[in-house]
Amino acid sequence: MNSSTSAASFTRRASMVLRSRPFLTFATVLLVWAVASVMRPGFGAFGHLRYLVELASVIGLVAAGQTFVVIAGGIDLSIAAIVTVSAVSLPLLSIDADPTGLTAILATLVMTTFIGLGNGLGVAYLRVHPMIMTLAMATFLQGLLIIIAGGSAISSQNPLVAWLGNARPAGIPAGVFVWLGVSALVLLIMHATPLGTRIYAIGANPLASRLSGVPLQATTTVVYAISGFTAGLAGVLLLGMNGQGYVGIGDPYLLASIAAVVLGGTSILGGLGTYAGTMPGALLLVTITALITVVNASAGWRSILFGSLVLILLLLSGREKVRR
Amino acid sequence: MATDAPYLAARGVSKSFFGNPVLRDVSIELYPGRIHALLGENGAGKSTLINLLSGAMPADRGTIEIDGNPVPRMSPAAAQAAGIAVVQQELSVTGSLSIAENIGLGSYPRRFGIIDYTELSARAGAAASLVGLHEPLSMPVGNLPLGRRQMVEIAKALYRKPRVLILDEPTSSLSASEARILTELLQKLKGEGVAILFISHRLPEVMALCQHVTILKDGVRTADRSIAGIDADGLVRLMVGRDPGDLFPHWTTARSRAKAIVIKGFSSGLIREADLEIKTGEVLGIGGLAGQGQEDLLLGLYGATPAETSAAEVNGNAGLPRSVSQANAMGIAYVPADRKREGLHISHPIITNLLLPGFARAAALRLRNRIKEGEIAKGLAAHFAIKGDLDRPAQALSGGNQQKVALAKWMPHQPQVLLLNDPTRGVDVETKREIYIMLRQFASDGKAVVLLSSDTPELVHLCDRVVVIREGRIVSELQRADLSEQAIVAAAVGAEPTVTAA
Amino acid sequence: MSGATTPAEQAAPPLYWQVQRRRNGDLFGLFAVVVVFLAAYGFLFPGFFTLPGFAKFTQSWFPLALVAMAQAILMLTGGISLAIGAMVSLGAVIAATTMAGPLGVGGGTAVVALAGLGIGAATGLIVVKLRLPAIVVTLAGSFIVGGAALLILPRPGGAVPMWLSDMLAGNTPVAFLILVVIVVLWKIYLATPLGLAIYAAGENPVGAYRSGIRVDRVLVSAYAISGLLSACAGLFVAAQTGSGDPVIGTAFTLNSIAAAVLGGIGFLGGQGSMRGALAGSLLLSLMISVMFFLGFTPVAQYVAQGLIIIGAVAIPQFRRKR
Amino acid sequence: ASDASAAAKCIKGDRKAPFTIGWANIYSVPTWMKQTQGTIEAEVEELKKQGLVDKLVVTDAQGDANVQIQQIQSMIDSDVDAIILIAGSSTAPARVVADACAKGIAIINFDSLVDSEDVTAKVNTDSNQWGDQAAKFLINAIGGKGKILVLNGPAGISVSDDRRKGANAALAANPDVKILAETNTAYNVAPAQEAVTSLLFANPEIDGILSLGGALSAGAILALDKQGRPMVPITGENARQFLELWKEKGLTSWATMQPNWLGAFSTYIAVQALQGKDIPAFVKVPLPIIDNSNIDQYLAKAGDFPADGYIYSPYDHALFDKMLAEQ
Ligand SMILES: Nc1ncnc2c1ncn2[C@@H]1O[C@H](COP(=O)(O)OP(=O)(O)OP(=O)(O)O)[C@@H](O)[C@H]1O
Ligand SMILES: Nc1ncnc2c1ncn2[C@@H]1O[C@H](COP(=O)(O)OP(=O)(O)OP(=O)(O)O)[C@@H](O)[C@H]1O
Ligand SMILES: [Mg+2]
Ligand SMILES: [Mg+2]
Repeated sequence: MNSSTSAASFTRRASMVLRSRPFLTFATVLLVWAVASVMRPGFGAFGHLRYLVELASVIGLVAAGQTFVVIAGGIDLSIAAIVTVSAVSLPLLSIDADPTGLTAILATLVMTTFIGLGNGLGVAYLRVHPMIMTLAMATFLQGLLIIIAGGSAISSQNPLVAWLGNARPAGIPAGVFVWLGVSALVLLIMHATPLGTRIYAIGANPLASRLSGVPLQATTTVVYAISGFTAGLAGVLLLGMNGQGYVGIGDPYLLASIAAVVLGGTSILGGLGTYAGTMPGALLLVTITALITVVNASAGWRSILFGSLVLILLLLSGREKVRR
Repeated sequence: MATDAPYLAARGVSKSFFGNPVLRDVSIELYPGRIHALLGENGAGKSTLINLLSGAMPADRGTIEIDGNPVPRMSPAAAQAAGIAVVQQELSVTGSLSIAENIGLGSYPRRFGIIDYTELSARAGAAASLVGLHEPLSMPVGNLPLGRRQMVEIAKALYRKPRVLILDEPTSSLSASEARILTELLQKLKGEGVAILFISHRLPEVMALCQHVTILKDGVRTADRSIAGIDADGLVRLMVGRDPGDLFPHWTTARSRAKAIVIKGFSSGLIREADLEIKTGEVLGIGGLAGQGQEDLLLGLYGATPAETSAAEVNGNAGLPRSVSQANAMGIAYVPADRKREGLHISHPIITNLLLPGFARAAALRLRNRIKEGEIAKGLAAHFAIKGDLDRPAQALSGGNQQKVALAKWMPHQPQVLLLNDPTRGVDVETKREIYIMLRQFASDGKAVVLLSSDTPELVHLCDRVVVIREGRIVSELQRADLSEQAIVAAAVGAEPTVTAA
Repeated sequence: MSGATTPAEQAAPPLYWQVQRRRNGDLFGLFAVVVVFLAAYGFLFPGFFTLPGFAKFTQSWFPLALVAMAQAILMLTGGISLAIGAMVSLGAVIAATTMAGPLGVGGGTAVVALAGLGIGAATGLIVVKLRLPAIVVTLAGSFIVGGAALLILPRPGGAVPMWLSDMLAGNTPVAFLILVVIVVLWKIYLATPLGLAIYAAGENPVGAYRSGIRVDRVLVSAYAISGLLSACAGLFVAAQTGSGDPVIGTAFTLNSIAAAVLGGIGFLGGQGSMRGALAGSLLLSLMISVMFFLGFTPVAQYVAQGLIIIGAVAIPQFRRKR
Repeated sequence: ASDASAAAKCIKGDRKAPFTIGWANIYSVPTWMKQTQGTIEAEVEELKKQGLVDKLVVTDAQGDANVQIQQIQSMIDSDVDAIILIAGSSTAPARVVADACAKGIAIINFDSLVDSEDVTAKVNTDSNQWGDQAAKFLINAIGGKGKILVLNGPAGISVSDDRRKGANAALAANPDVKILAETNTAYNVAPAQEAVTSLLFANPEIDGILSLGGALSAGAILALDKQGRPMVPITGENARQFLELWKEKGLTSWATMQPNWLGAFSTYIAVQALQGKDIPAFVKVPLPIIDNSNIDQYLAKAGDFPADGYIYSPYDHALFDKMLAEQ
């Protein structure tokens, strides 16, 4: 009604957004893109940026679950193994009767969700430290992989998986649509449902949450199950993008997911943060990786450059935190 | 004593946080052999002033002087070197270290660069016995109840043999007997020429102990005078800026015959075989020395710690709640004593704190309605007089307002039984008065209120009935007519009612 | 060596030992599991009780014990390091490129130690002064340090003098004795104001600061010591193998975290003790040998390993609950 | 079964058939390793039937060279007769291997070799030759001049370094072949595809890709295909996915292999050595070559191999004996 106050509140909100960690991280990504495009013309080509976003969508999916877990005060070290299990076992779960391939995808996602659920039960009910529980789960899954890996003598050509990994409806990779869809859902759960609030609450102060009636164990369990689900989805996408799953396909995603979460401003101690920061965090990571790839230097120097860039960009996007 | 310069002084200091002024042009002077009171409402800036005096934070403007000489860059280490010791309001003890290691922290005796445990044992032991801390010195502080940790904190200050001793609400978590030990100790130190600055919300204590008073209101010094010739009402007037009413409300009992909770043979934690009936419309007090199992009784009733009972009924349902969610569903709410650790999510906005019990029981994936949430929260804030922007983190609230949030958050759920664990700990008089009125209001609305309190006058003036717990057992039940501080203390220490001096 | 222990003993009388005894209390469950595994190992492989058998086993455990300590120190301060593995690699390649050259073993050891201390302290300064999250700083650090290792030695190679290998990784338990010395040194460090303050600074930094502790200094020292221990683990690995490998340390990062957490070191700082971390690393190491002698297939090894790790944490929990 | 009185190196003491064989694997989860283990197990079954072997003890170091040392030590402690080894590092197990040799245990080291002379035999293809032949094929395929990418395996690993060094001579001899960029990644599809995609955008003109092993070539083809770039000559290894893509996209390619049956061969050699046969210190296995002339033979058998696995050439004892005789 009152235009001057609404304008004032708009500027206040706008300045809040502009100084927020997610925005700063996003701005950093754009800055790096701009600088890199000037220095290496091919880098800024639409096709390349599109590919970077497509790659980021895999990290983004894995990091979605990781963001939930970290906000809830835990950490999931089984993510890499879950991604691999998903990509490797999907062909084994295919049913010939279903030509679309949807059932195989659903079966895989149900399986990885149950793996996550197992993590959650261990953390919530056995009270095993999340690091230990998820590390042990990763070890179990390695055992499982020995059994199932290489068992697929017949490569199953799942049309839906192939479509997810390769199609570009409206010029945009299908994986990016999956990521956007999941992101919308994640942001909705995180910020617009009681479940999201409970997750923040148990991460910030589990004891106070329990005394406020928050179902601590149930919420913890759900969080790890979500992480299993998103890691499974990332595995499906990776399978599609590479045409073939293999053991070790998920390995790069453990540290990447943690890095994306923390680069995006979520506190590793839990209770604070948002997936809105993790998204540009994931973009930042793939961008740095691509940048390092096109630099002509020895492996040692490239590694040093990568580490230094992460550190410098952390300083840029993390400046807000320093000021406090 | 005859030095003209104060041992420690602040001259015209100001401090603001994120642009909010918390102290404006405040001066204070601490002289040897004098106990100086610093009073003010929650959030008046007392702790902040102390932080400036002890070098924990730099002042924006103004100077800190030691023995009349301005100190350009005050730091905790510099303060220590000058013989200034602080008992912080926020405990600075480390749970995993032993009592002795905590007491000596920051100034260990050394030999060849290594902590001299023999010497430490002797000196920390001496400091500990000064405050009546008789637990083994090797015990980790994490194993001690809150009140005892506070004593460690005080011993830590004494260990440094300070010239200036600053105590920020040292008594708020102490039992009566511990508080008495402290009072005697401070008198003795005063006699030895130590300059003492004492903060408390318990005015009788202040009146009995202090000679001089500085009063802050909204970060501005409103009084700096001798305490002689002023009474408690006068102090309150200076603190709140208007005439105080009675601290305790007048009330008539609203107790009905209906039973809210009945337990028989109840055991939980330290509590053994307790039988108890709680009626609707009553305020039931729970008294006793600190750490006798009072808290376990509340937590057991609340389903937060495992409890066993031979028979139980809660609001008409048979059996005790087995989890917190069940207790909430049965209409029980609990407000913990330790606000920061158990009561609130201090890094989260006030509004989510207020609404958390609602989120805890709502369907997990139903969409939130921010507008409705805002209305509920605003209503609660108005009813409980919680001021300011509700989107700030709860951290930004003063202790008393935090306590109000911890209480208010249960109100939308109309609990029939309120379990309150020391709800006025560290709360200023005005807020106390508000809380007292609310408690009686709850009772007259037909709720059952269980009030665990370390502040005996509260039990005397607010309760329909008080049970006293000693060594995990209910040893005495006092009706309103029989209530007096002596009676409660006598029951608490196990003396015969006639032998009131314990 | 007795010269090194004297000061700790002087600090000893009753209070010191009482404090130590109480710190053992919490770890009873884990210690029991470790003892069971030690007994099982001794039963399955009687050669364990001979000097060479004992020497060989402790040599396998030694580097993991060091990195577990390195990680535990940081976790006690409320930090963490993902660069431990890279530091081990760096220590190994420095040792393998310097010791056979003009610097000799003494000079090489000094370079390794300086690199460990220096990089550790630099990491600490970045974390503390710039207030950046330790987990990402050390993740970035792992790439930088790992890259440096590759620059120094692009492929496995280099050499460590034979006599050093024979001494550290021969048939005598020198590695075990060194571990004992390191533990004693750690106890002495913990008996200094700077060392003990790790607990205070980790659990309650604000309180520690207000108690007059220079928290920044405590943290940076902890990072430096952690770097030193990891680099020394690398030196040992190089000696054990006779040469250097620029990626030899990779697996130590996660293993060090697992050992520390298994040993009861908390994530939030100030919780746990070094003996726990050592017991955790010992369990991880024992597990490998015991499963071998039980004849487990790889699949069974993976499953059993997961179960043992969970069990060692969960079972003591349940015991406490009773 | 004869007394093993030291025809071959290391073997000492009273070692009589049936033998206990230890298989010190570095990591049993990857498909190449699993296939290799399959050939070892099949070989052991056969040797069991002949009464030569009674037990196969398998360890898995989970990729950690330090754990592998501990496991080899345990094998020494339990006195196995022979140890078959893929080393987790070319240097790390050197000492423990020497210890095993001193204890009279036969050590047969294949695939990833350890820098130590104290082994009974090393069995491997020649990594230098691999790089050399790959480079020569590619240079030839692009007509002696053009711009190429070089895809290496992980940095800091001897095998990837040896293959790369092997390519040097041929590249130096053809100065018109310009290396645009090099990468180091794990021998896997996904990281190769990511790296090549970025390099494609940074380098508009590419004439060939020198890929030195694993599934890197498959990743490169996927990158070219997905970005709509024309196919260029690519070298590679016998990964099934690569061979299938090669055929599907109609490439001119060349592949060699690290045959999985090196495992079976090593087992066979171990038993031969234990039986007192003389074994050369280095058993050089010739590199089988796959090119457009014989790729169909390999693809015909594709169904027998895992989809993410390697299609290896056929083998039998006759081949083993022949290779041993040729040394
Ligand atoms: N922080 C804690 N410290 C000690 N014990 C705890 C803690 N949290 C839970 N417990 C124990 O765990 C058990 C289960 O707790 P409770 O059922 O109240 O959890 P909840 O949050 O309601 O779980 P759910 O998800 O099943 O609803 C209780 O016996 C309680 O003693
Ligand atoms: N670190 C901080 N950051 C932001 N605001 C702060 C900080 N410390 C204190 N404040 C604010 O400064 C004001 C004064 O706080 P202070 O702790 O000095 O009050 P107090 O008089 O000690 O109150 P109480 O009686 O509750 O202890 C309060 O409004 C508080 O919210
Ligand atoms: Mg205060
Ligand atoms: Mg207060």
